[in-house]
Amino acid sequence: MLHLINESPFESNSLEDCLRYASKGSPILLYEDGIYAAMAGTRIADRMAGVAQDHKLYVLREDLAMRGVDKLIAGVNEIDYDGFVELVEENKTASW
Amino acid sequence: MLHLINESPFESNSLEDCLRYASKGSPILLYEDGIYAAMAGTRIADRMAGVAQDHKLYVLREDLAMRGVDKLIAGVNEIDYDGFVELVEENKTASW
Amino acid sequence: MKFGILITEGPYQHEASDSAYHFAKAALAKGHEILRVFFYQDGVLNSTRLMEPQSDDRHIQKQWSALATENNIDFIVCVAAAKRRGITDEVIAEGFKIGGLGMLTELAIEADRVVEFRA
Amino acid sequence: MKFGILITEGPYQHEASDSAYHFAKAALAKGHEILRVFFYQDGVLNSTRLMEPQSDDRHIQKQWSALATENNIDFIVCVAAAKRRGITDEVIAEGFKIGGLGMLTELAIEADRVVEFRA
Amino acid sequence: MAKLMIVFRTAPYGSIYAFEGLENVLIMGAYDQDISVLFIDDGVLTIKKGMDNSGTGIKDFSPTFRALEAYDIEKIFIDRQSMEERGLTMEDFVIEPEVIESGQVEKMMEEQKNFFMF
Amino acid sequence: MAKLMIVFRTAPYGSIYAFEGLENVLIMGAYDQDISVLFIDDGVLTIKKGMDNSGTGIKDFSPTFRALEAYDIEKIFIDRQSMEERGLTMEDFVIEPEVIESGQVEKMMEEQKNFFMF
Repeated sequence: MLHLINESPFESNSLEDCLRYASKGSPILLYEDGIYAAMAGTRIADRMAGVAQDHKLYVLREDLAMRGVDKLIAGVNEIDYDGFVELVEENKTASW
Repeated sequence: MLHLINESPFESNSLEDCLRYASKGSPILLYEDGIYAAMAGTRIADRMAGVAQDHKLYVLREDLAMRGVDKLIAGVNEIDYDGFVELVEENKTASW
Repeated sequence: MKFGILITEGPYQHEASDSAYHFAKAALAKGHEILRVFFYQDGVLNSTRLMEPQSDDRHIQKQWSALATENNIDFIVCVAAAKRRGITDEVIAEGFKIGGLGMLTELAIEADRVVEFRA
Repeated sequence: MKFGILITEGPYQHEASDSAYHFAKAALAKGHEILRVFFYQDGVLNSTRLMEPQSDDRHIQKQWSALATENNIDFIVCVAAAKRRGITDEVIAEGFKIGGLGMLTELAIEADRVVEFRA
Repeated sequence: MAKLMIVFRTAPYGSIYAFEGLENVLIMGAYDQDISVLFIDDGVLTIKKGMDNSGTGIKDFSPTFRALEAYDIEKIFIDRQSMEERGLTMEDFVIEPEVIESGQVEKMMEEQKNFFMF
Repeated sequence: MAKLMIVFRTAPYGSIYAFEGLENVLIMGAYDQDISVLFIDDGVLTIKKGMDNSGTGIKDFSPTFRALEAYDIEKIFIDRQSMEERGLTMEDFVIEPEVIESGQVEKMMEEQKNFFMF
């Protein structure tokens, strides 16, 4: 199952809620304000590095670029809307 | 300064953000989904008992009643919209 | 005291418009003057006369219109926010007026207190 | 595959409508069929022809209308949500139709995937 | 019959999500499908007993939740941890969902033809 | 002259708050008042360098932030902890706000005639 996260991890608990239910290996796509969870050097960067090991962690390039975020934690995969569609082809999706 | 919190503490960090800036003694009013922070027995109840000691903690009765919440942590003051207006008379307000 | 109210969320989707309405009524009942209610961002959606909720539900626009006309309060709907969301003179209800964002600055200058109701 | 899209947030206030639009375009470009886009809650506000953003900004309703008509996609605006928010036949733009909530259930039954875009 | 599910995950009244989730359960029930309902996170707060909306004018939907069985909606689940973190027990609710563990949530979603989160 | 302040506390683009906060700063500047601007929490993300909106069609407001000084808006502050928790330093921003500590935030708000949070 593909988990979609679109809120800032500094303001919303939706990513943490999702992680409580997502099984190991389930892909997670960060988009809109959700992309800040993949930013390097933040107070949650260590936590997110662990998440990137347990899950396939994706981040939407268009939303990264719009927010000027270029330094990411290790293990994150940048995709565009084409890649978003491919993830949805392969998985049912949950929008948190 | 009166701090207004209207989001669930289980989903939003706005209460924690506010607490980082609010000086000791500043009143905090929980309303709308913010009232859940005053509910007894939750995983944040101990944290909130501490908040109720450092701040004048108010909760809007109409929003409590609508949500069926009746058991509150110690040290919380229930007020109605009249009381809300009185708090605003006495303080500038910040809506988090 | 001279109060101002700022609303940045739409009706029904979020409780903010309800809370603002109850607050405004309580403030008036205590003898305060409400200089202006400023409807901003999705808050502009409170002003459409085309709103038609289910018959057993509150009618948020009519509540506002009654409050504005009975108490002669200035209700301003931000013009840029309104245009973006399809709120025009064509659909605006009694008691609301479309105005510029400067009227929010003026409210901040003149009011003793401005209370924001937001998401 | 047969896709469905559900949008529960209004345009401009939140990025959800933009994301849904870009996703829909990418899905079509990859040869997928979009059975229906269902506009629900504040999402119904995407459909008003009275929307008039600043000239240098994207026009979200026109983007949608073009997508619907060019690709012959079923765009349904939830009737109860629409009435609550002042979206009626009077203001609805080309390419959108008002319909019942059952059409969302039908979409869930028929589509291989339904993707929600929300706040 | 398609397996469909509505997941409640937001608190009631502050936003319209919970209300619309319930509308969907009722509509889906009318389509004679295999419907499940799941309460997780703040969604567990939507079935709290004792709601009194007289002070706000916003419609109380507790009576509708109570009537779900009459609509033949019987597969109703609640996440144990979400309840416990909010200090709630089965006595606090207007209905009696079956308690599940968090580890079952994703699997339950996966089994559906489609599901919606409110 | 009234002391007025705009507080940015939400991330840009996901919602319209940051855009409208900036609109307000510009309008207030035209009224010849004593204007301050404060970035806290996710609001610090609104002045991040390197925004490229070509993939989304949503207006980039970085150029407007860069122009604030031209509008005689000079009292611009940022909360140190909010920056640090997001791994950002002064080099990451399109403008150079004065860094303040969290303990000064409430006092700064208190000094205003009125302020708005976006």
